[in-house]
Amino acid sequence: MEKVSKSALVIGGGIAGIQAALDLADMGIHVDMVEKKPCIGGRMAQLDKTFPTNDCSICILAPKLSECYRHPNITLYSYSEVQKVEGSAGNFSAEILKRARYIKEEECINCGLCVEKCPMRVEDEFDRELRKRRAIYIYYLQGVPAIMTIDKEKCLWFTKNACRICEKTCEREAIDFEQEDQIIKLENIGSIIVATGYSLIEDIDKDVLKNYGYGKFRNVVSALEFERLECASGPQGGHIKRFSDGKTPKKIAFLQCIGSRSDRVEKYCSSICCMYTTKEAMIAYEHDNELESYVFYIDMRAGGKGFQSFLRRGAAEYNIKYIKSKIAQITVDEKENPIIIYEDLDNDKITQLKVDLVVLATCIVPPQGIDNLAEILGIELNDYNFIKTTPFIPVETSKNGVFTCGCVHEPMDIPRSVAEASGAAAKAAEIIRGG
Amino acid sequence: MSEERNEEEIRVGVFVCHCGSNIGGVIDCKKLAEEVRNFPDVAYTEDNLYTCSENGLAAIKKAVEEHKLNRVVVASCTPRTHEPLFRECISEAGLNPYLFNFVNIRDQCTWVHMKHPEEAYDKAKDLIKMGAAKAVKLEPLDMIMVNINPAALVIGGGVAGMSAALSLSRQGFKTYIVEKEDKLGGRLNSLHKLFPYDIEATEFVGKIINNVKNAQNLEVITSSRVINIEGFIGNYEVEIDQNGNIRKLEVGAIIVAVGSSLLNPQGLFGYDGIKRITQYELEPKLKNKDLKAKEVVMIQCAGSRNDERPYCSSVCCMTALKNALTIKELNPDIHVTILFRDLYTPGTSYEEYYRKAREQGVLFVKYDEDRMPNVEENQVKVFNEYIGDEMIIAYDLLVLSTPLVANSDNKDLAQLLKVPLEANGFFLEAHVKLRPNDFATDGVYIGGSAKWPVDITETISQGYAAASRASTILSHETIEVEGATSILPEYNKSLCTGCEVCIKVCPYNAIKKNENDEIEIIQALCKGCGLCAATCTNKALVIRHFTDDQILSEIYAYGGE
Amino acid sequence: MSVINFDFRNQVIKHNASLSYCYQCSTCSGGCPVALLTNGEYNPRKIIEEAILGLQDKLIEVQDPNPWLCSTCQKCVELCPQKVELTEIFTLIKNKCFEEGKYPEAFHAQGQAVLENGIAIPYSKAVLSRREKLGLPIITTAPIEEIKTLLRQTNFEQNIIKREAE
Amino acid sequence: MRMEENRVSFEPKLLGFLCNWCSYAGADLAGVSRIQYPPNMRVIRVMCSGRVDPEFVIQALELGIDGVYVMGCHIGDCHYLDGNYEAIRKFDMTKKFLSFVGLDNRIRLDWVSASEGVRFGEVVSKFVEDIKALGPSPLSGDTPDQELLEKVKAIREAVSSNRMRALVGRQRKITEEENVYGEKVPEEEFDVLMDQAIKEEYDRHRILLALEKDSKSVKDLGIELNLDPSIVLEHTLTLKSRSQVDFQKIIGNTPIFMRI
Repeated sequence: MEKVSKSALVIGGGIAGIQAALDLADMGIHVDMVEKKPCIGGRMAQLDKTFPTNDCSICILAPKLSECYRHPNITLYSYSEVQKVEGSAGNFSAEILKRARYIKEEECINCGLCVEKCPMRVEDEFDRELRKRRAIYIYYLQGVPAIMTIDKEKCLWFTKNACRICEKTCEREAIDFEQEDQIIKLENIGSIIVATGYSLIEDIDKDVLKNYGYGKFRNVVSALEFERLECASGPQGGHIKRFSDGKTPKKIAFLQCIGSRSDRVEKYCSSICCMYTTKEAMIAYEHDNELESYVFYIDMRAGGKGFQSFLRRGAAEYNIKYIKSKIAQITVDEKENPIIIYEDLDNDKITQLKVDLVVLATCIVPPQGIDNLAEILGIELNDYNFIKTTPFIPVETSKNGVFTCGCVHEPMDIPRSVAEASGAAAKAAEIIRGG
Repeated sequence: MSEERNEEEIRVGVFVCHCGSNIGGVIDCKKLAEEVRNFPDVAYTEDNLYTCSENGLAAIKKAVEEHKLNRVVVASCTPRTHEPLFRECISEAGLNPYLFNFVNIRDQCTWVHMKHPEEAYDKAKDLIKMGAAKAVKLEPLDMIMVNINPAALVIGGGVAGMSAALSLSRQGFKTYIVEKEDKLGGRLNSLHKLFPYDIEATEFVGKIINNVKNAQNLEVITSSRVINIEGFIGNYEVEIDQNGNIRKLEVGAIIVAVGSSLLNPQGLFGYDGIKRITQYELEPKLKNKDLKAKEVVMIQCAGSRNDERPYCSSVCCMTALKNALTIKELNPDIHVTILFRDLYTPGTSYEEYYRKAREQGVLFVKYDEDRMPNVEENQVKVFNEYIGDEMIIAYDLLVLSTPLVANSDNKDLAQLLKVPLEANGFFLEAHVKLRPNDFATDGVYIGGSAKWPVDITETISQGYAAASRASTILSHETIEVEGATSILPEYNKSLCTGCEVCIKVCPYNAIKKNENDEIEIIQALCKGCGLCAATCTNKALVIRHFTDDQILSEIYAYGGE
Repeated sequence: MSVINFDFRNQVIKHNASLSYCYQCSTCSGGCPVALLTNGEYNPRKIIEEAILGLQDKLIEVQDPNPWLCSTCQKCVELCPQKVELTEIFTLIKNKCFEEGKYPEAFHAQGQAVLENGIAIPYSKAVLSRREKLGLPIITTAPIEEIKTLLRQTNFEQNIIKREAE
Repeated sequence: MRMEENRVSFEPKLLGFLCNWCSYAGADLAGVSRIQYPPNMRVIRVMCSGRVDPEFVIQALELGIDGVYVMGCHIGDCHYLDGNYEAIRKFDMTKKFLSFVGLDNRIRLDWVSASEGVRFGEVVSKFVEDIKALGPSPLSGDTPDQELLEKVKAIREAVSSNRMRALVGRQRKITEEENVYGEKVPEEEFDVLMDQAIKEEYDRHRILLALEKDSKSVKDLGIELNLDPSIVLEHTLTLKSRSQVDFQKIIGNTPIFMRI
C-alpha cells in the first residue's frame, strides 16, 4: 500500500468514535479525533457493567482508550468542538475550537494534589450530579487523557479573581491561567465520521418525567443515575443506598419506556432499555441477594445474541419479576417509599406496589447540539432529529463523504455501535484510498 | 538456560521517581535510591523529581551511556500508562525496549499507604528488589514481523458478503467471493419486499450484484465451496472446489459471511405448506399477487423462544408486519391477525412501522408461552390475556413466523477456520461487545446472520465492518506483532512430549503441530497470555518476558533464596 | 370463548380511528381513578381491547366492564402514550348500549328529563322563586319542541320510550 | 499453637499475583482513589491469572511467605477469553495439595475488576486480617519446620510433575468436550480422578524426596513417611516403571531403592 495522504476526521470519542478511529488508524490512515468532553470514553465509561455478559465496562473500555490516545496515527483533540467544515468528499477542511483547560497538558501527571486543595464544590456531570467534584478536576478517574481541567464557569479565579490555590499546589507548574482557546485548522480530510452519541430525555426535558416524580421524590432515579450508583467507582462506591434515608433498597421497581414509544414524547423505541434494566437488576441483586426487582414493560425486546437467555436468567436466578404494564404515575408514602399503581394482567386488579426505589428507563434522544453540528456538516436530520441515513446503509449520511455510526442516528446497543463504527471506517477508507 | 546466551555482564540501572510529593512526600526517595544500589547486579541508581519529564528521560539516557547500563528499572507510577514512554526512551538510548522493567511504587504503594510511610518505604524497597531481580533475567526481544498478502476471501455471496467484498475491492485489495449457489444474492433473491422501506428485494439486491460485477479487483466464484484452509493471518492458502475443479487461492484475510438457514417447519402448528405456510412461502405469493385468502392469521415465535431454540430471531416481527401491510395493500378487506408474544420493533423506523401496521388495520393478539395457540382446521384458538378469555380466530391461511437458524454446515467451516460456534450453531465472535466482527483468531472476520439473525440494514453494516477489520491487516505489507510471545526454544525441544495440552489451552489457536509432528507456535497469532507456559506438561514452552525464570527470580528476591 | 367480529371492530374504528393505535400497555387502567376505586372492575383498557377485537357481545350485551362507570374525567386520554381517544370510543359504545336499551336506570331518568325539559336536571320551583327574590335574571326555558325534534331525529326519543315499554 | 499476643503483633509477609488487565488496574484505581489498605502484600504482575504456575505459589510458601493471593478478571471478563478458568483449575489443584499440610488457607484466588479499586483494598485488608489470625507460616522465620518443608518441597515437585500438569491442562477439554467416542467425563467423575491423582502424586514425590537423601527399603520409607508399606510398594513400583527410581541392591530379601 502506498502512503495515504488524506486523513479522516472523527467527531465524538465514545465507543463508536473510538472504534472507527482505531480501525482507520490501524489501516495506516491519519485520524483527527474531536471530543467535546475533557476525556474520551463517552457513555460507556459511565456504565458499570455491560449486557449480556455483564463484563465490567471500564475493564474492556480502558485498553481501547489508551490505545486510542497513544496511537501514532491518531491526534486527539479533547475538550474541543468542530466549528466549521468546508469542501466535499475527498477534500474537506475543518476548524476545531480547542477550549483552554488552563492546564499544560504535557506537564500534568494527574496526581490530584490540586484537586484536594481546590475549595470549589461543583456538581459532577460525569456522575450525573450525584456528587460534587472540584472546579479543577479530571472528568472521571480512569479518564483519558489523564489530565486535569479547570472549570472556567466555577473556578474562583475566573469568577471572583481570587484563589489560585491549585497553581501554588501544583509541583509541576502545570496550571496556566493565561491559556486561551485555540482554533485549529485541519486540511486534506478525505472523510468525516460523526459519532456524537446520545442524550437522555431528562437532559432536555424533565417535565416529561413529572408523572413519575423524578426530581421531586428522592427515591426515584433515572437508569443512568442508577448505573453510577451501582458502579464501584461511582458516588456510592457501588453500595446502592437510597437518597432519602441511606438505606439499601430491598425492592426496586424498574419502569420501562419512560418517554419512548409514546406519541406524546418520542415515538420510537430506545432499543436498549429492556436489556440494561435486566442487567442493572442483576447487578443490584449481586450486591444484595435479598433484593426483589420488578420490571414493568410493554414488550420485552431482546433480539440480540444471548439476550433471551439473559432475560431467562434474570427471572430464574436474580429474583426479577417481569410485569407487563406501563406505569401511569407513582406517588410516595410518608416515608418517601414510592408507590406504584398498575394493572395486574393476571387478575385484572389494580394493584399498588410499595417499593424502596424506582428506576426510570428514560428515553434516548439525539445529542444536544445535533442541529448545530448538522448545519456545520451540511447533513440532514430525520423526523426524530437523529442523523438521517441512507435506507439500508446506516453508516451513510445525506452528504457524500460524511458517515455516521452509533446512537447519533438511532438508539442501539454497544455491539451494534461498534460494528457500525467499523463499517463507517470501511466506507471512509474507500474514499480516502480510492480517492 | 539463559546463561548460555548471556555472556555480557548484567548492569542494572534503577531510577527512583519522586513524582513530586506523590512518592517523595511519603518516602525518602534519595535514601531508597542509595539503598537499592546494594542489590545484586545493580550498577547505578539515582532519584529524579519526575523521571517521566524531559530531564528524567535525559538522565536515563545519559546514565545508560556513562555507566554502560544494559537493564533499566524505573520505580514510579504504573506501567499501564508509562511503560511505552520509558521503553521508547531506552530504545533511544540504544537498548532493546524489552530490557526495561517497571516498578509501581506510587499507585500501589505511596498512594495507598500514606499513613504508614515506614512500611511504604519497605514495600517500595522490596518491589524494587523484585523488579531489579526480574530485570537481570530480561532478554532482548524483537517485534515479530509478518508479511501480509493484500488479498481477501469472502465466504458467502449474500448481501453481507457482497458488501464486505465491495468495500475491500474499492479499498484496492484483490478480493474473492466464494458462493455455494450458482448465483449471488443469497436469501434476498427469494424475498418480495424489504422492510421498512417500500423496496423490491430483487431490485435492491440486483443493484448490489451489478456493483459486484462491475467492481475491479473482485472475482466471484459461484457453485463452489471451501474445502481446505491452511496458514495464518496475512498468509492463508485456501482450496476451493468449484463443481469438482480444485482451485487454490492465496489471501491475507478471510471473511465469513455464510448467512443462516430457514427452519424446517414440519410439525409446527399443523404446517402443511398449503393452508399453513411460513412467511418465506408467503413472500412469492405476495410477489405474484396470488393470494386468495380472506382471513390471514400469523403466528410469531413459531419455533423460537422455546426450550429448544431459546433465542429471538429478531427479524420475524418485522417480516410479519411487512407481509401484513403488503396484504392490506393488495386488499384492505383481508383480515390479518398477528398472534405475538413480545413485538420486536426496536429503534426509530421499526416502531413507526408497527404503528403503521396498526393504523392499516392489522390486528394484534398477544399470547403467552404457557398457553400456546391451538391450531384447528379452520380456526385458531388462543388465550387472550388482555381480556382473560379464549379467542377463536377463523383463518383460511395460517402463516408461521419461523426463526432463522444456523447453517448445518457451519461446523465444517468452523473446523477449517479453527473458530468456535455458540450453542445454537451460529459463529462465535471474539468478544460480544467490543469485537463483534472479529474472531479470536486474527485474520478471520465475520459479518451478517452467520453470527446471529440480523436484518438487512445490520447485515450491510456488519459486512462493511468485517471489511474494515480485514483492512486493518491488509493495508500493511508487514505487520508487527507483540514480541512477548510464547516459544518452544530450540534447547527445550527435547522436553516436548507432544501431549498437545498447549494446543488445547491456547485461546487463539496460535499453537499447532507442523508437518514434522512438532509443536509450532504461530507468533503472529500469539497474544502473550502465557497460559501455555503455565500448563505445558513438561515446562518446555516459554512465555517471553514472563518466563518461569523471571517470575521465580521475583519470588526469590522477595522470599529470600 | 370469544369470536373476533371484524365488522363491529371496523364500526368503532370508523367512529374513532385512534382505536387502532392501542398497544395495550395498560397506562389507562393503571391511571384510571374509577378503576382504582372499583379495584379493576371498571377497566378502560379491557373495553378498548374488546373494541379492538369487535367483541360486541362483551361490550354491549354483557357490558363487562361496564362502560357507564366511566366518569369521563379524561385522565386516560391525557395519559395514553398512543393518544387513543378512549372517552370518544366509550361514547360510541354507550350509544350502542343505549340503542339496545342497555343502560343504567339513572340515565333513563335523566334522558326523560332532557326529553321533557330540554335539560338533564330541571330547576325546582324553589330555586326559581328564590332567584326571583334575589333579583337574578329569569332563566329562559329551552325550546323544548326543537330539542324534541332533534332527539327524534337521533332516535333518542324512540330508545327512551322503548326502555319504558320494557 | 502460638500465643495470642504473637498473632496481634505479627505482620504477615504476603505475595500477590495480579493479572495485567483487571486486578492490576483495580489496584491502580485503589491508588488513584487513595484507598488505604495494609502494606503487607508485594505484587507480581502477570498478563493473565492463568499464567500463574502452581509452582510459583508453592515456591513462595516454601520460602516462608505467609500467604499468596492470585487475582484475575471476573469470570467472563478475561482479556484472553478464558484464561481465568485455567487459573481456577490450577488453583484448585494447588489448594488440594496444600490441604495435606494445612497450608491451604494461606492461598486465595479472587477476581477484582478494573473498576473495583475499593474492593481491591477490601480484599487485601481481609486477606491480611485472615493471615494474621492464622499466625506466621510454620515455614517462615529462621527456623522453619523442616519436616513440613520437606512435604512442601514434595508438593512443589508434584505440581510440576508431568501427570498433574497433564491432568489440569486437559481438565476442561475432558469435562466440557466429547472425546472421539462421543463421551464426556462428568465434572464429578473427573474430580474423583483428580483427587486420587493428587493423593498419589503427593506420596510419590515424598518417596522420591526421601530417596534423594539416601537409598531405602519400602519398609523404612513407610516408617519415615508414615505410610502403609503396601502403598509405598505400589508407588515405588510405579516410580520404577516411570524410571524415576531403581533397585540399588538387595539386602537379604529386602530390595533397596534409589532415586535416579
